Amino acid sequence: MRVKVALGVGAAVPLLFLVVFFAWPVAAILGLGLRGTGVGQVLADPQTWDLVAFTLGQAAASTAVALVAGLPIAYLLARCAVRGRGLVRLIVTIPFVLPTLVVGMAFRSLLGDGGVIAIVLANAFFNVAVVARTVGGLWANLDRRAEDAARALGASRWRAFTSVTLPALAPAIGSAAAVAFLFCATSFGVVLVLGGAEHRTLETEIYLRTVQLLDLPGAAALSLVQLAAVVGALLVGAVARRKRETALTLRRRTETARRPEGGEWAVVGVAVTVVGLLLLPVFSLVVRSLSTRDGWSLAGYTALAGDAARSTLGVSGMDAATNSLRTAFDATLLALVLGVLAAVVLSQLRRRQGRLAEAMDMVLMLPLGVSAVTVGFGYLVTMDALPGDLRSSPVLVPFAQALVVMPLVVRMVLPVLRAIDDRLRQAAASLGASPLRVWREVDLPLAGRSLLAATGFGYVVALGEFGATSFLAKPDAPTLPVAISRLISRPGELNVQMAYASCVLLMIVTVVAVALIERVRVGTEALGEF
Amino acid sequence: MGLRLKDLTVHYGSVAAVSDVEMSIEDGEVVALLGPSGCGKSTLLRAVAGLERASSGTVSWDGADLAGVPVHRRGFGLVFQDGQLFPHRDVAGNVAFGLRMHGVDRKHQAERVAELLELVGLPGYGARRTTELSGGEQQRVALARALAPRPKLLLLDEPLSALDRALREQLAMDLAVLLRRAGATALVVTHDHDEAFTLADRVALMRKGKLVQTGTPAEVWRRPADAEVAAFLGCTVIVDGVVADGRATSSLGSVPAPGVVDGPVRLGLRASALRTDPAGQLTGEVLQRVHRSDHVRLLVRLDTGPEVEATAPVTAALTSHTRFTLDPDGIAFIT
Amino acid sequence: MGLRLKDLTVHYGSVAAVSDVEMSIEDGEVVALLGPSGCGKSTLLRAVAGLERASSGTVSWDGADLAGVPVHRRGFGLVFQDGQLFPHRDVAGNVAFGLRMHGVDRKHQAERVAELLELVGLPGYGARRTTELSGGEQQRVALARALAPRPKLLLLDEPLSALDRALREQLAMDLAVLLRRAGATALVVTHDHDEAFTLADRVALMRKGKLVQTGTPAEVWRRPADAEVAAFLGCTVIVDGVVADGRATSSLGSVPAPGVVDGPVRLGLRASALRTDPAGQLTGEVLQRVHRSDHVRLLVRLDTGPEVEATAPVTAALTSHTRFTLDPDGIAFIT
Amino acid sequence: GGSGTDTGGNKVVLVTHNSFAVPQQVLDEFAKQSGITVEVSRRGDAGEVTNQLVLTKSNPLADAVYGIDSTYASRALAQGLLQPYRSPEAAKGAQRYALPGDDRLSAVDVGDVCLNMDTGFLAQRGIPEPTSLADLTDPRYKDLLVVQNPATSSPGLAFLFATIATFGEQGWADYWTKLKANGVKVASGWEESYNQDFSGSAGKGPRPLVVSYASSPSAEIGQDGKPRTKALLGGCYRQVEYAGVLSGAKNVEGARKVVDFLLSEKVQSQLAEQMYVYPTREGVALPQSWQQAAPLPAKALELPADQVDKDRERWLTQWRSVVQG
Ligand SMILES: Nc1ncnc2c1ncn2[C@@H]1O[C@H](COP(=O)(O)OP(=O)(O)OP(=O)(O)O)[C@@H](O)[C@H]1O
Ligand SMILES: Nc1ncnc2c1ncn2[C@@H]1O[C@H](COP(=O)(O)OP(=O)(O)OP(=O)(O)O)[C@@H](O)[C@H]1O
Ligand SMILES: Cc1ncc(C[n+]2csc(CCO)c2C)c(N)n1
Ligand SMILES: [Mg+2]
Ligand SMILES: [Mg+2]
Repeated sequence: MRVKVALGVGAAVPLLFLVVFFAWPVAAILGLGLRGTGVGQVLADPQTWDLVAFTLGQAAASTAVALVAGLPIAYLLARCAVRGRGLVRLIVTIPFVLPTLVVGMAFRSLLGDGGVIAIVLANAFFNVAVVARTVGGLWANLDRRAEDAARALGASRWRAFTSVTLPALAPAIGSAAAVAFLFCATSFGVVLVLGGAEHRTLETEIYLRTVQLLDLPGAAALSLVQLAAVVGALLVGAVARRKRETALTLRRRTETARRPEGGEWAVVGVAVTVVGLLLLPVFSLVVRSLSTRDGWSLAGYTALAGDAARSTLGVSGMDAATNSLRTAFDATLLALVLGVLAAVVLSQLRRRQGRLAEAMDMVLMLPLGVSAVTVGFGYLVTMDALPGDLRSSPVLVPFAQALVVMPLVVRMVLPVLRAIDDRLRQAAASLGASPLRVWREVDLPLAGRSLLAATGFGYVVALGEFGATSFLAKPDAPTLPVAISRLISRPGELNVQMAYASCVLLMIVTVVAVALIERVRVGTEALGEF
Repeated sequence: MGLRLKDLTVHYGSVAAVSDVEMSIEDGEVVALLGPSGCGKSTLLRAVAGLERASSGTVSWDGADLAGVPVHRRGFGLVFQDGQLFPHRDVAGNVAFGLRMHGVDRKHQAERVAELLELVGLPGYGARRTTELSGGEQQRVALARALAPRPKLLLLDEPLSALDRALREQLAMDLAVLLRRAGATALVVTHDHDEAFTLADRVALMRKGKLVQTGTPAEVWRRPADAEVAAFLGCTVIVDGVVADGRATSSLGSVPAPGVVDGPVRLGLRASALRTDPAGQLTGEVLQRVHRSDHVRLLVRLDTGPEVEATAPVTAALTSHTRFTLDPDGIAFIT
Repeated sequence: MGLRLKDLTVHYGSVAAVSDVEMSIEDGEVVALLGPSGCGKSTLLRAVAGLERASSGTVSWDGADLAGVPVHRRGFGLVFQDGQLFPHRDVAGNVAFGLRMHGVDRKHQAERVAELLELVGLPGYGARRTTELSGGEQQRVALARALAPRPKLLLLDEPLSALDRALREQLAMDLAVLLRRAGATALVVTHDHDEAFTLADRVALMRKGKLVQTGTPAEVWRRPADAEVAAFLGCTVIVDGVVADGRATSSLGSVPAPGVVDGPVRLGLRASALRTDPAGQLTGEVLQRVHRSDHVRLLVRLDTGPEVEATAPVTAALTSHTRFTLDPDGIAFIT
Repeated sequence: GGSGTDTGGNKVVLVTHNSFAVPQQVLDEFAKQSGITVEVSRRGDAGEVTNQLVLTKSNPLADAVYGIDSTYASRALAQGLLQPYRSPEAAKGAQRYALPGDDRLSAVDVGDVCLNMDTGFLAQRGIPEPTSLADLTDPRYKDLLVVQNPATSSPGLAFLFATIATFGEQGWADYWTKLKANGVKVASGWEESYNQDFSGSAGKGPRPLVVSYASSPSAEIGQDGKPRTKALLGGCYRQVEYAGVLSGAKNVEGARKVVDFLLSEKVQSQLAEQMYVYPTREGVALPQSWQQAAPLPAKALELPADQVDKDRERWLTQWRSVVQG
């Protein structure tokens, strides 16, 4: 009984958070739109469906590219005992933190003028990490012997991979694909920069209609279409996941990772190539930050550290970095608390009410699939009803960031919690541990590793968050992404140098933060996704 | 007083995994719960531990109903087939776990841990990581962990079945001694009759959720309640017979049947009931032979008709037609 | 011709898991690889399968070195302890897997699948999901899957050890018959000597990466290569003796020792070497008794000094001081 | 709490756009002298600011607004976002830019959107500098111009208005058809067109002609002290940014003081340096570099605010079909 009450309370907190800071604002803004005329008109317009087709098409293509590029890296991370694996893990995380505007510009200069291919590649660039970490997490824990059995039955390495390993990985691949698809389907900056005036997606169109035209009915119609697409993608992911989380047995990584041999080196080669390609835009940013019209220069960096930045931004680059670190910390902490609560509830619910758990799981993911603009404008028409009129309050920044981070935390922690043998908890209970104590003594330490991974990854996402932050951050305390956007929107060489230097600073901060977080070792191996 | 189950029934959905079980375990007694896979042994154990809710009936300890008492307040120790040691704690940390939960101070924790590691034959193993232990060692640590807080009742769910054959036999003996020495009251689930007999004072036989027989190992072995129990306990062939004057007579001959009431009886024959013997009364054709470690097991068609199993020494030279004698130790009586 | 291992060594890092193994398996022969946990049995098997690279030495089949032949071209079937069935395929899909890989057409696939399911006693199970099978059924499907492409050699890594005692015994017998019927050449890894003896024509004993003895079950059982092998095969006590005129004499008395050369010998005593016998020559004090299913096992201090194990019938009435006789079937000779 | 010290709750919340940049020191001085703490709330570009104010009309986000520009002024006024206030400071020049017949919005700054050109690039190739928007359809300027998508960029929108103002309702679409034939490149935002495509900026892109601001050349002064770029002063579209007191402001008095403050010498003299726009106040000295490289065009194009509000969507749709169709 008391367990049920505790579960109820545990579920209520994250759900209440979602309702207040997500569902309510979104519903309010959609409600405003749906009250107007023009919804039907937008839905009847064939252009709308072209838009839908392009949005889904580019997202599907991007997801496919991310999968193809991410799987070799997942293999490298999960199965190959080679030096530098940790470094690869770090490198694939870097893209996640880069502002989409800057990445868009980097791809624009690398690939000529953008276009569909550039959009797809840039979207994929962001999401290789999602695939590599999600799939790698499961792969590292798959029993090698199923493959061995297939090999002995006459399957070549490749055939064994496609006929045995790939199906076994399907849940993780489905899960990664769903998340990546969400990111790509709601991709904004990339499509804007690389799409020029030609390519538009639901997201850019919703932005345009909401922000420029104040066409709320049109925006609401498109948002509903987007929501439907997102729910569809989530359903696919959920179905794919359903099989897995039971089948998991924790295996030690030493049993599964080995030195590659023969054809396996080719895959390692592909993985290294992909990592190299991921680094290309990164390097181009570094180079850009160091070059001026008149040759190499550290001017951007020195200006960022000094008064030049202060006069444009009100703060120095270091202050902006500090602001970033601090807000991201708050957001990550909040997201961890909420996400872990949700994950615990979900892991417990599943034994009893599978459907309910799946529904809740899906609801938790929705924030990834709804426009930041929709949420932001929703805040405007709702948050004044809360005590203290939160509409202009900087506390909304970590709240909004947490909205994006929380689903990721759930995705990473949940599989591990589900993989913990329930009998371990029962043993603890029989030794006198109350349910709460069981959680502290068993679940927490065992999920610790993935919790750390979630912390690292969530922190990166919060560091890189721009949409909500630019909307809500206090002007005298810009975060690095906000600072970058301000700097890049001004003429003058020094401003541009400072913008690129800020990007490099952001990458460094990210790498250091993630490396530190992931360095902390807890007894068990990571089984988490991402 | 100890444990008493009254009319205990546990449902999974609409299926009754345990139905109407009546049973009691006295203080200091070790009872083995024996039965085929899926018959509800674990469920019964879990219901006693408080991990499964009874649909009806009661579990009581020393007369007090345990219905409202949660797992962690029952004070029953639990050991699983595969130990389920906490992987993030070392051996001492595992053994001390229950003591910590009960607020025992560090000094006494350390003493008790040392005492228990001694008891299970792993002195000085405290600082080892559990992943570095062999399966048998892990099981012994699990046992020490369960014993540490001096549980009123120890619940063991196939404590040995994950182990190697040799180790399992060894550990069964050790465990039997250890339970006696610790004066533990225990309920042991197993599907290995040798293990049940080694460990327990009393054996309870389960089938399809119901208790079909309880008794001492010898009673159960010699006098199974019905043909199915007999088959479960290794009787491969059942023949009809009649008891008179303390002897049972059947088509295979006559054997002493002490304590069996006069009248019709069914005889359950184990492989050891028929042994090769040059002076034997029975003859038969050897259809098949497989080596066991210390004997050869034969499939024989007796000239009188039935196909039965028989044993021969490893050294025996067998002709295709061989003589056999009945060994009363290999025969069970079903009345 | 069959399989031949020459000087086979396999390293993990700097540790040799298998060192300098010489071994051969003739066509149609079943060899059991027996040894304690961690001795390198699985590694040896994996090296034969091509899953592990030999550091030195060769694996050859019918005289042809297999070094350059990848796993899937060797045509060796593989069965693991836990089946490792493909969870995303049904039973038929699992059994047909190897046939598909070899490009067998659908019709012939279906025929062969039906034939094999019949062989392993699971006719009509083709459409079942593997997750719905019991452990024993899963193992049989794994076996059918491995047999389907008619492998030249079947490699079985503890094929039965995940199963229940009763099932394991039953399946060991079935498997023995099945391997003979399929005319399979097989290498079976196990750490259960009963199983090894049941299944194999020849037993190879491994210890710490090395092969210490090979021979028929009876040879290995009766004449272990050294005291450690004897201990592994159940001899709990070893006493010195002397053989003369086909009899071995020790402090415990004299027993026939056919085929053992004259001279000093060590006798390995299993529990069955000493039996209660009112007419026995030996006397001792019973220290401890545990029930086994069809006998009672005793720990006895003989009046002549040593502590040994002994067996008594379940029905035996034991006084604390009892007479025993030596049973030659329970004794191994180490020369 | 807002920025600076808290002075007994006399606080004014000022909603503004992302480009707002008044040095903290200036704000602090204002607080010391007037007792008013200005809490700045940046909410996107001019469009976003306006639309957010529309959505929150019934319970305003702030007391004052700065950043509604001429494109959105009509919507703001029609929606009744603002209350009348004519600042005494407006008389000192700002009045020149006021909307006719309106006493609610005070013009704070002027930012003219003009064609920028890389003079060195053109000279090097022997291409004459264009002198009017009409020149841009000349094959000599084939593939040399980059503009912004008017749907996603405010200078882009201003440039569209400039073409409409120049060529009229009948002629502008035709003009764009010719621009397209002449290889105009359309970027989404100012950032990438100016920083990447334009040859006169740090990015050293391939195109010497870009839509930007009249003030931009002041930021592109080479080591020789000479500007690399220059604005085509004929054909600029004038964007005036306004401030005003919001209807329903909680601190009307304070809000009025803030509008006065924005029009004051102190702030007006910062505008050029900080926000790359021209002050509306007369007699405020422009920085040296501006005097040299970025004079304010004497005359600029404008469209009536209510027409902009009425026709903008139609124009955008039409533009899209011309340029993308
Ligand atoms: N959580 C559950 N939900 C539904 N049915 C269950 C559950 N656990 C067990 N059962 C079913 O209840 C019956 C009894 O299961 P139980 O685990 O008690 O058997 P057991 O005797 O312990 O078997 P084994 O020897 O295989 O461990 C079985 O038919 C089993 O399938
Ligand atoms: N992948 C590996 N990497 C490093 N060491 C290994 C690996 N696999 C096995 N070993 C080590 O090699 C030795 C032999 O292992 P192997 O699995 O062959 O033993 P085994 O005889 O099959 O044991 P068991 O009966 O427990 O299965 C052991 O010490 C083991 O720890
Ligand atoms: C197309 C696409 N764009 C950006 C990201 C990276 N990303 C995902 S969440 C997040 C933080 C806030 O939204 C960031 C930066 C991505 N994965 N896919
Ligand atoms: Mg069970
Ligand atoms: Mg092994």
